[in-house]
This record gives sequence, structure tokens and C-alpha cells, in this order.
Amino acid sequence: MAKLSFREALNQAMDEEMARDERVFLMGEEVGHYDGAYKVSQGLLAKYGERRVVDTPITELSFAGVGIGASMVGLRPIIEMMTFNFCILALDQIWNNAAKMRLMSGGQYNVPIVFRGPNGAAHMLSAQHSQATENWFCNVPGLKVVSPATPGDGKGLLKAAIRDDDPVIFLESEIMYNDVGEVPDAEDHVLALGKAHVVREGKDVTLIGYSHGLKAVVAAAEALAKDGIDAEVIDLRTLRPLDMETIARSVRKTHRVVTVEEGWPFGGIGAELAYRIQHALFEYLDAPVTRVTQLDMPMPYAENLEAACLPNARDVIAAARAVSYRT
Amino acid sequence: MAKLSFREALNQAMDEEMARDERVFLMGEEVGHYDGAYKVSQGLLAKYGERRVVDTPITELSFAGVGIGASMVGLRPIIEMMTFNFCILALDQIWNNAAKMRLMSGGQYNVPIVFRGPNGAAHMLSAQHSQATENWFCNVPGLKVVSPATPGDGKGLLKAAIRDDDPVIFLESEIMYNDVGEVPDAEDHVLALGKAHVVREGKDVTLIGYSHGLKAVVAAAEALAKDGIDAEVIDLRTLRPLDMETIARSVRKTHRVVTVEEGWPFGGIGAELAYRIQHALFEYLDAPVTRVTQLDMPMPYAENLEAACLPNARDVIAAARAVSYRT
Amino acid sequence: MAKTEQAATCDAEATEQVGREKLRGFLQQMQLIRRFEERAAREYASGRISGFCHLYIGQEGVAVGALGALEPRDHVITAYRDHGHALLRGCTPRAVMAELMGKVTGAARGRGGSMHMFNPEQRFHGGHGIVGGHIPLATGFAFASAYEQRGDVTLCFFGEGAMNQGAFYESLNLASLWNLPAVYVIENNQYAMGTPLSRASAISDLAMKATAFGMEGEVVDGMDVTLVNACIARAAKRAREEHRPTLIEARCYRFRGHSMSDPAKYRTKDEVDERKAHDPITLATHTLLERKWASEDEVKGWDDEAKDAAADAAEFAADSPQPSLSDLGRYVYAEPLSWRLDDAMTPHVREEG
Amino acid sequence: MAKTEQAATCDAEATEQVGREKLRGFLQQMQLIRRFEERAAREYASGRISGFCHLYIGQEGVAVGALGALEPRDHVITAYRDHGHALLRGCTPRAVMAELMGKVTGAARGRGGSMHMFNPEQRFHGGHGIVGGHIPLATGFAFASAYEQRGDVTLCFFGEGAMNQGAFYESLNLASLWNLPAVYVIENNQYAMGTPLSRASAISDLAMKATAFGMEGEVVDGMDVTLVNACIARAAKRAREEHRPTLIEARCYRFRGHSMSDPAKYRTKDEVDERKAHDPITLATHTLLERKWASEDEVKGWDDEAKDAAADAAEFAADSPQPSLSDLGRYVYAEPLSWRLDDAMTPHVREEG
Ligand SMILES: Cc1ncc(C[n+]2csc(CCOP(=O)(O)OP(=O)(O)O)c2C)c(N)n1
Ligand SMILES: Cc1ncc(C[n+]2csc(CCOP(=O)(O)OP(=O)(O)O)c2C)c(N)n1
Ligand SMILES: [Mg+2]
Ligand SMILES: [Mg+2]
Repeated sequence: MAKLSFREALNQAMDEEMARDERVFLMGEEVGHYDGAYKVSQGLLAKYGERRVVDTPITELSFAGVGIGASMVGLRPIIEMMTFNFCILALDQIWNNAAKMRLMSGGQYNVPIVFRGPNGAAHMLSAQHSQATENWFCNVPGLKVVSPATPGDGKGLLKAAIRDDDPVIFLESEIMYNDVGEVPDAEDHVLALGKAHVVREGKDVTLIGYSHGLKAVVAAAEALAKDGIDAEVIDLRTLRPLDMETIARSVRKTHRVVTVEEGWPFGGIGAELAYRIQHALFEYLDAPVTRVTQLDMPMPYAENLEAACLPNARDVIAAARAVSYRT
Repeated sequence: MAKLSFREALNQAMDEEMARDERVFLMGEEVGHYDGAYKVSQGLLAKYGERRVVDTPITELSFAGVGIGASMVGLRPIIEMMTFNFCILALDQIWNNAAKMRLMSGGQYNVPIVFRGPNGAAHMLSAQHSQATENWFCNVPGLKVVSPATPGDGKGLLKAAIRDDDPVIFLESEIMYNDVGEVPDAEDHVLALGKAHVVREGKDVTLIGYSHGLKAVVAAAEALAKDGIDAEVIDLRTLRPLDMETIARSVRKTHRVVTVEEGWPFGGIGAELAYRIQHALFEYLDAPVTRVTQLDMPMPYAENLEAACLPNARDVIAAARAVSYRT
Repeated sequence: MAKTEQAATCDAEATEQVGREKLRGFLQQMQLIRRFEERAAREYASGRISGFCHLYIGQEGVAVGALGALEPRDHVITAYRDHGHALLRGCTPRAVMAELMGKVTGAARGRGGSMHMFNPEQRFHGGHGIVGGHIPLATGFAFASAYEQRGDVTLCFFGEGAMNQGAFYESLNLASLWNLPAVYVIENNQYAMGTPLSRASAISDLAMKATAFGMEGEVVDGMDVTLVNACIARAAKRAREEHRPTLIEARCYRFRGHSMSDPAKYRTKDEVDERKAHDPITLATHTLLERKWASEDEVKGWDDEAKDAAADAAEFAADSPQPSLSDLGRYVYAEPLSWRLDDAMTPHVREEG
Repeated sequence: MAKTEQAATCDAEATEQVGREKLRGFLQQMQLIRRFEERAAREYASGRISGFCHLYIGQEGVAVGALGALEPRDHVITAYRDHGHALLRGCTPRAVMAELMGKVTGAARGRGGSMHMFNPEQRFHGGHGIVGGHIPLATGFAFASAYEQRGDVTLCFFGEGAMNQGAFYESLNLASLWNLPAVYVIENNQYAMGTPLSRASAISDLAMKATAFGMEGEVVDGMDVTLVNACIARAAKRAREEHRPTLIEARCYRFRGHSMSDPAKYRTKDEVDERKAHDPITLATHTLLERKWASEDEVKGWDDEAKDAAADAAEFAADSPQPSLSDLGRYVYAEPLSWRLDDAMTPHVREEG
């Protein structure tokens, strides 16, 4: 297995899919001549030229729509959002056109498009540039939502997203691009969408996370183990649709759940997981599903306030102890 | 008490607040010369003139921003969304500017603005015109979200929203404007935001609804009563912040909860309620919190499919029976 | 019909260019759209059609003249006032009427309704409800044409009200910057719901918006099908051969309210009557008659055929079944949804019928 | 300084208009901004400032000339490249530097950071991070002025990259349609991050965009503080007296990268050097010296004062405390949040320090 950074793994995924399928192209702000604001598209312009690596003006609404239009007539666009903060301007296109076109036309269109880019808070970027956007997409049927936690998953899931015939929102962590991880050498490393991954087996409590939040989860699981609490760790990988089977298998064993996300709490991933778990597995639960989230406020700039807003391993440990009645 | 339609009650609320406070004005598409797409603003142009009842071109993003800007420098705008479907285009202004300005400036601005208009599916308006938008606003801290179920509440809550110093999203049901109800004659009928209302006391199961969904809830409660199930009915009135005290009081009594909403399920109001209830009242629950929602798909046009997508009293009854283990 | 002699006719030069056969065809197309929509209005009144329903009556010259200038491989997209464009692009009257009635035989299998007709096989891509929201899609079709160097062209229709949305301006910039083969047609029917152009746009000469993006702009009389045809032919050629987009303001008028529920009190009867004197159908009829390119009988015959087609469509639609409830979960994703797999998503139980 | 004699000076006529006192003031303001930001860059390099930090170095002539043409009651708003505008509108160097370091003594109590400086008391309304997103807010300030017939004016700054956003076009239409007292200033520094104007906009003469909305458009050399001052004075007068908006393209250049993390490889050193020869500070300095409106010693003295102010600000900011964690829930709503009331919102437990 090769050791690659998240950035390199995603770059490889795009590169391989562009080489494989002429209909795949990349479009977005600074993806070409600048080699990507976060350098995820580095080298692709040089390799594929301006036809297939398209720099856009700052017009999120319209280039999102251009991508959707192109996908309706047979192309397979990858639209990079410089960061997902800016996708708010494009939501009309993504929600009303990408998500609904198939239904509204009675099944006459595929909309095989991927919107990808960095998501979530980075470091001291303040309120307008620090938000986890997954909740807004997960609410909307017609979309699939993916958010990988490791370079290997990033590559395998991005390739799957590009090949998928439905619109996929692909959320990368803004602060994990330099993270290095193992990436399978397999000619075609493609992971199925909609499948969660059991990262660590355990019997006492189920910790569910994804993307950057998984780091706090894994760190918490290690700390808990030292303390005699054997946590099972699930990486959701795909947020919509949720892999309830994998989750149910775990909860039937542990009877306790903590969810971790970096988005706002109200109606977030934790809320949805809590609903489904308590609904489907009521009699299995020995404690309330407990979520760890960003605090319910816009992100402040100051370093100490920002750190206080974001969930960390200590919060996860506290929640795991609480559901284990070991506080 | 006067009997007024929802439309008249909302109109009165705006009229009274405009008369009371020169800083209040109404802006939106067709609010003036057309007297409102749904006639909620009927007569206001004639009474207050073009200065205070402002017709806009079709530019949701910008007139939302104009309202927010005006509110930052001392005015108190009411921005009508012709329907809330179109607010998607304005979300950048509402989320990034209205919701965050206070925090981002360290408390130097009030943003006293109301965005109001019809919400939810009406009848055979198809996917782009039939959605309940509350989940998107409830997720975002900095906003308050209100959705009245009766003309009387509509008037009292809209007046409160206009007087509130924070941005309020005020969601009216598109198909209830003709509904007639009692509206208190009191000179100043203002209801507090953030308070739920117990519509019917009961001891066996708590049914939680709001806006148009409350109709199905009330009908279900009546049917259940005949069947020996005594349901308590709670009208949320305000969706953000949620009045957990009123809910908790009820759940401690009934031990069973059904939530009803016309929005999509993933991360919806029902999910959030379920999270909070199971978390805070785990030991009180005798059955899983169960939600009734729109089906998880864009709204199809055909009458039978649309009806099948929307929750109705039968669904609520079935859910109430299920949580009562009386199926 | 006493005034036939003095009545106005289509532009002489453009009429020559269009020629006898094509103009006869244009009239028949306009008649079909007109009669079809008159029928739809009656079905709406009778309750067999519901929801929003925006009639194109009065504006037929624009779509007919414009689409008559295209090749079959070219792409067409419009807003919610889409029955005419749909009928011209291979949606049968039956399919359009059935869609209006929410039947499974409809142009979108009953999922779309009046605002969302589609026929991708003939490159008619809808039918869209968010004002201005389809303009970026059109830009995307043109982008794809350029990407694949296919030489086809995209024609995008929208109202003068939509022109105030940011999506319009952003798209024009992209189209001009990237040399896309797109033609943007503002159907300026003077009103956006109840708002006249003067209360919505800072300028009234709309084609001038093109200069802000360094592209060609043209104004055309949208009530004259021959002028529209010539204008779009020029623009399509520019797109196909020079890879340059064009913005066109087609001045027209809708004779009915904005939608079936609009009494249109914001304009006078006199104003409407004056505009009706320039009915694109009357104009084309007089032109054909004056030039003896058609007889009164022929015109009457075509009109009867149009009425018959509309009646047949209504009957077909009324007799068609609603979509099956068992198909409820289809067309959300490529794989049909099966709610049973995840009953937390509250599968309502619904019986057929 | 050997070339002082031949060096370019500000426009003669505009310089006369501005006059000695004002031009001396302008130079001092530009020096303060320059030295302040150079200091901020060093603090960033040393790690005391984090996040995004966009320097205005090279563009000072625009803000200084423009704000020098306003009255105190007028409103000002800009994007994230806002340190200069903030300093000119009453945010002290200490408050701006403290904000950069995320301290409670900052211009936004440490909540905003580099991109979100505010001083509503002097009608400086930020500091905004979404490209184009503040343009409708500016339009709203102007709307409020018209609503209250106060006679004040709104000046809105944004980059040439922002001009491609729909919000820009929508706002221009509203401002012109409603006769709002607004002046929109495109600070065309030639690049939006790494994208030169030519790859983002279909036209290069940006003031022409005004014609699409029937409003006045002007181009001005943004490196000459006197020309900017005259141009904005005209536009502000038009806004105040004729209630008409103006669009201005101020041609300028940023000498540094887009933000602290941008190596700016998309342009050559030659290009940058050539532009630096037209440094607005050099230009104003030469003008003052040539006219003997200031001595070299004076200029040097002001520069030293600017450096001292920056140093003082850095020291003050470094010594200031972070916001108190006990205030974490403030400024979300008018009433401070108390998470205890609703512990389901996961109040993380955080100790001070
Ligand atoms: C974004 C959005 N805002 C508002 C509406 C409601 N609406 C539907 S049609 C219409 C008027 C559009 O006028 P115009 O573009 O001139 O087209 P016309 O109806 O005249 O053909 C409005 C305001 C909408 N569908 N979408
Ligand atoms: C909506 C949005 N898209 C993208 C960005 C990322 N971004 C920040 S600044 C910038 C370039 C803006 O260029 P310009 O408007 O010319 O201003 P300048 O930086 O040159 O002052 C971009 C793309 C953003 N902040 N907001
Ligand atoms: Mg119109
Ligand atoms: Mg720039």
C-alpha cells in the first residue's frame, strides 16, 4: 500500500477517473492555473488541459448550474467548491435542479455530478468561513452525501461518487489535506457508497463519527480502553443514505451510543442517528443516545472561543462515560 | 373575540405594527400594487404608500440583503418571500449576514428583521414549489423560527417577531390563509416567542405538531379519544428555540411521543425532538419517539402521489397506536 | 373579420425569407398551441387540472418562430410557461395534457405537471419553476456542446422578470467569456405577474444588457413569427459558426393572466385589446391570405384540426390512469427507493385507489 | 530617492482641488495603513496572528481618496480586505491589531478577526467574507437613507472578482431603479486570488457594466489618491443631491499575495515591480515634495509615527486578554445564550485558561 496524503489520494481519484472516462471534467474556482486553492487538483491542468480543467469566475450559483446542465446531457462533472461555505450561494441549483431533476422529469434524466471541496471549520477563519454543511444536504432527498475520514477512503469513495449516476455531495475536511494514510494499490480501488466502516471493534459503547470528527472518536476510544471501557468505533463514510445495518449490529451489542459531528446540533447527523436508533432499537438501549457537536452558535474567531466551540476527544470521553454511567 | 381568517390576522399584525412604529416596512415581490400574491398585505399599500410597502423585482438574494442592511442601521423590515421555496436563493444573506452579524461584530449590531411568507406544500405544485423549509433555518444558530397554527397565534406571534431584536423566520402555511379562527381583541395581542402551547390535555400519549401539521394531530387526537387513548396535543408555535419545558412536562406524564411535520425526515424537527426527549427523559419513555413526516422524496405532481407523500391523521393515529402498543 | 383587408401582416422581407411552406407550418403550430391551451383552460375550470397553470396564449410567435430556426440536434429549455415549447419539441398534445392532469401517460409520467414538461429525446429539457434557475442549466448544455465540439446550439427562454435574477447575469458572463453556443431569449411580455417592466428593471431596452458582457444583443417583435425566425436564425448561426452567444429581447404580450388564478387587474382592458390586435396568429393568417399562400378554408381546416387534437388530448388524458402508488419511490435515485429497508423513514401505508 | 525629480506625481488638477492640507492628511493615512499592515504581516509570520489575513498594501490610495470625499454621517462597507477602511473609519490601530490577534479588546471583541472589522458608531459596517455578499447590505444602507430621507450616502467597496456574482448585478438594478444614494467602487486590483480579470470577466472596461442599469459609470486611476478623491466626490454629490447611484472602477494593484498564504506565482516579478513604480504613497509623497507642501523631514516624521503606532498596536494587542470563556454564549441572540437551560445542546465544559 502506498502512503499518500489526503490531498494526493483525492487527486489520484480524479486523475484516474478523468483518464478512464473522457466525460469527466473538473470545474471550479482556481482549480486550474492556480492548481487548486488547497492544491487538490495539482497537476491536472497540465495533464488534461483547459478543456477538462476549467477555471471559473466567482459565480458559485451559475457554475454549479452549468455542471448540472452538462450532467443532464451526458457529461460527468466534478464541481469543486473552493470551500463548502460558498455552496450556500449554489443551493438553489443543487437542491432544486440536481436533487429533483430525476423525479420531476419522471426519471428521464440522470444527474451524475459530484460537488466536492473542503468542509467544516479549519483554524480561526471566523463565522462565515467555518461551518460544517452536511446537515443541509442530508435533509434533501435526491442527494447522496459522503464524507471520508482517511486518504484511502477518500480515494475509494471519490471514485465511486464520480461513477455514481446520482448527484453526490463529497465533503472533505479542510484541515486534513496533509494527513497521510495508506491507500490500496489496487488498480481500481472503489468503495461502495452507503456503507459504514467498523474502525475498531468493542463491546461497551458505540462511538459514531466521520471525517475530521473521527479523530476525536478514535482518540477517545483509546483513552477509554485504558480505563476499561471497550468502545466500538464506526466511521459512517456516507451520511446519506445512512448504513443503519452496520449501526444496528453494533448497538445490539453495546446498548450505548455516542455520536460525534462538527456541525451544529439542531437537526444534525446526531439527531437523525438518535431518532433512528431509539426508534428501531428502543429495547436495546441502556442509555440515551448522546451527541457531541459544535456548540449551537456561529463560530467566533478567537482561538480559545473557537476551540471551545468544537468537539474534542475529551467531550467524547465524557459522553461515553455518561452513557456508561461511569462519571 | 373577532373571527378572522389567517390572512386577515397576519394583515392586522403588520398593519398595527406599521402604525405603531415608523421604522417597520414591508418589502417583497407583489406585496404592494398586487396586494400580495396571497393577499396577506391587502390594503397596506393604499394605507402606507410606496415608501413603506415596497414592491421588488424578482431578486430574492438582493432584497433579502437590502432588508438585512436596513435592519443593521435601525429599520425593522418585514421581508415577504412570495413563497419560502424561493428563499433558497436568499439563504446566503439570511444565514451569513442576518444570523451571524451580531456574533461576528462582537454584539455591535441588532438585526431586527422578519422573513415571512407561505411555507410547505399546497396542492399539486410539484417538486420545486412544495417544500417545508423549517429544517434549514432551525439548523442555523442566530435565527429564530416561528410557525403558527391558528389565526390568533399568527397575529400574536407575528407582532412579537416584528418587535424582536433578532432575525425571525416566520413560516405561514400556504393552504391555511382562508382558515378562520378567533383572534383576541386585546389592543396589543402579542405572544411570547419560544413558548409551546398545550392545545389539548391528555395522559396517554403526547402528540407534537405545528402549523398545518397540527390539523392532522388534532383530528388524530379526537379519533384516538373515541378509542380510549387520551392524547395530549402540543403546538410548538416556535421551532427554534424549542420549548423543552412544556414538552418535558407532558412526556413525564404520558411516556409516549409522536411528532408530526410536513418537512423531510432526515434531520427534521422530529429528529431533533426525538434526540432531546430521549436524551433528557430517557427513563420516562415507554416507547420510542415516533415521527410522522413527508416521505423522503421530492414532491411529485400527481394528486395521488402527493397525497401519499404528505402525512395525514391516519398516519398520526397509526403512530400513536404503535407507541401505545395498541396496534 | 371585416377588417381583413387593412389588417397588419408580417414583415415583408422576413416573410419572403421564411417562404410559403414554412409560414404555413408556423401558423399551424401556433394554432395548435392556442387551441390546446384554450382547452387546457377549460379543463382547469372544470377541475380536471389543478396546481399552477401558466398559459402561453399571445406569445406563440416567439416559440414557433424561434424553434423553427433550429436544427433537431439543438437544445431547448424554458421556464414554467412551457406548454408551447413542449408541443413544438415532440411532446404530443396527449402527453402534455396528461401531464397537466397528473397522469402516468404524461410527459413527465405525472411527476412534473404544467411547469415541468420534458422530452430529452428531442432535446427539450423542461419546464422549470424557479424564476431564472434554468438559465445556468442552459449555459451548461452549451458548455457540453463546446466540450464535445458537437456544433449544436442551446436556446434558452425566460421572462423579462427573470432577467433581474443574478443567475441571468452570471450566465451571460460565462457564455461570453467561454464563447458558448447559446442564445438567450428574453420573452418580454411586459409583466412579471403583476409587475410591469418599468417597476422591475432600471432600463427598458433589454438587449442592451448584452453590452455589459461584450456580446451581441438584438430586439425583435415577438408578435411577428417571421421576424423572430430570422432573428433566431442569425443568432443560431453566430453560435454555431462563430461560437458566440447572443441575447435577444423578444417583445410580446400574454393575453391571459399570469396563471389561471390571476385576474390581471394590474392592466386595463384597453391595453389588452390593443395588444390583441397584434395577435401573432392573426398576423400570420393575414399574411398567408394576402399572399394567397393559403385559403381561408385551409386556415379554418387547420384550426379545426388543432381543436380536434386538443379534444383528443383531453379525452386521452382524462381516461389515463394516475401513476401507480407502488411506483411512489421511483425516480428519486437511480435505484428505486425501498422504504422497507429503512422503516425509520416513516413509510406511510397507502392503498391503491 | 535619487529619482525624486523625474518621478511621477499626482494629477495636477486634482491635486489643486484637494489642496495642501488634505493631501498631507491623505499621505499620513496611507502611511499609517501601510506601516500597520507591514507590522501585521510580521506578527502573522511570528505566529501571533492566524487565519486568513488579506493585506491592502498597494491599494491604499483607493480607500484614502474615497473616504476622504465623504461626510462622517456616510456609510462605508467593504469585503475582507478591510484593515485600511477600518483604520480610516475610527477603528484604532490597537483595536484592529487586537482583533487580528483574537483579543477581547479588538474591533469586534475578538469574534470577527481580520475579515470582520466593524465600527458602527462611525458607520463602518465591516468587513465581510462572502465574495459579493455585502453588496446587497450596502444597497440596504442606501435604502434606509432614502427611507428616512437623511441625505447620507453609502460607499461600497469590492473587488473586480466580486463583480461576477449575481448579487452585484441585482444590487445595481435595485439602486438604479429606486434612485438610491449609493456609490459602488470596484477595486480592480487585476486579480481575484490567482485569476486575472481577463479569465473571469467577458469585458475589461468594467464601468461599462453601469450602462446595463442606466446608471453612471466612471473609471479612475486608483493609484492616484487625488483622482480617486475627486471621482468619489462627484459620485457622492450625485448620490446626495440627485439621488442617483454610480459605479466606479478604481484601477489599482495589490503588491502582496491574495492573503498571507498566497505565494502569488501567477504573476511575474517584473509585473509587480512595474506596478510598484506607481505606489500611491510614492506618488503622493513626490507631489507634496515637488510642490513644497511638505518637507522630506516631515514625510519621514509621519512615517515614523505610523511605524510607532503600529508597534504600539502590536504591543497592546499582544498584551490584551482573549475573550473570556464565560462570555462564550454572548452575541448569538440579543439575550445571551444559557446552555444550562437546555443541556441537550451539549454544553461542552471548558475551563478558563
Ligand atoms: C425565484 C422565484 N421567485 C418568484 C417566483 C414566483 N413567480 C413565478 S412566475 C413569476 C413572474 C415571472 O415573470 P417573467 O420572468 O416575466 O415571466 P412570465 O411569467 O411573464 O412569462 C414569479 C414572481 C418563482 N417561481 N421563483
Ligand atoms: C462566495 C465566495 N466565493 C469564493 C470565496 C473565496 N475567495 C475569497 S477572496 C476571493 C477572490 C476575490 O477577488 P476580488 O473580488 O477581486 O477581491 P480582491 O481579493 O482582489 O480584493 C475568493 C475567490 C469567497 N470568500 N466567497
Ligand atoms: Mg414577463
Ligand atoms: Mg481583485
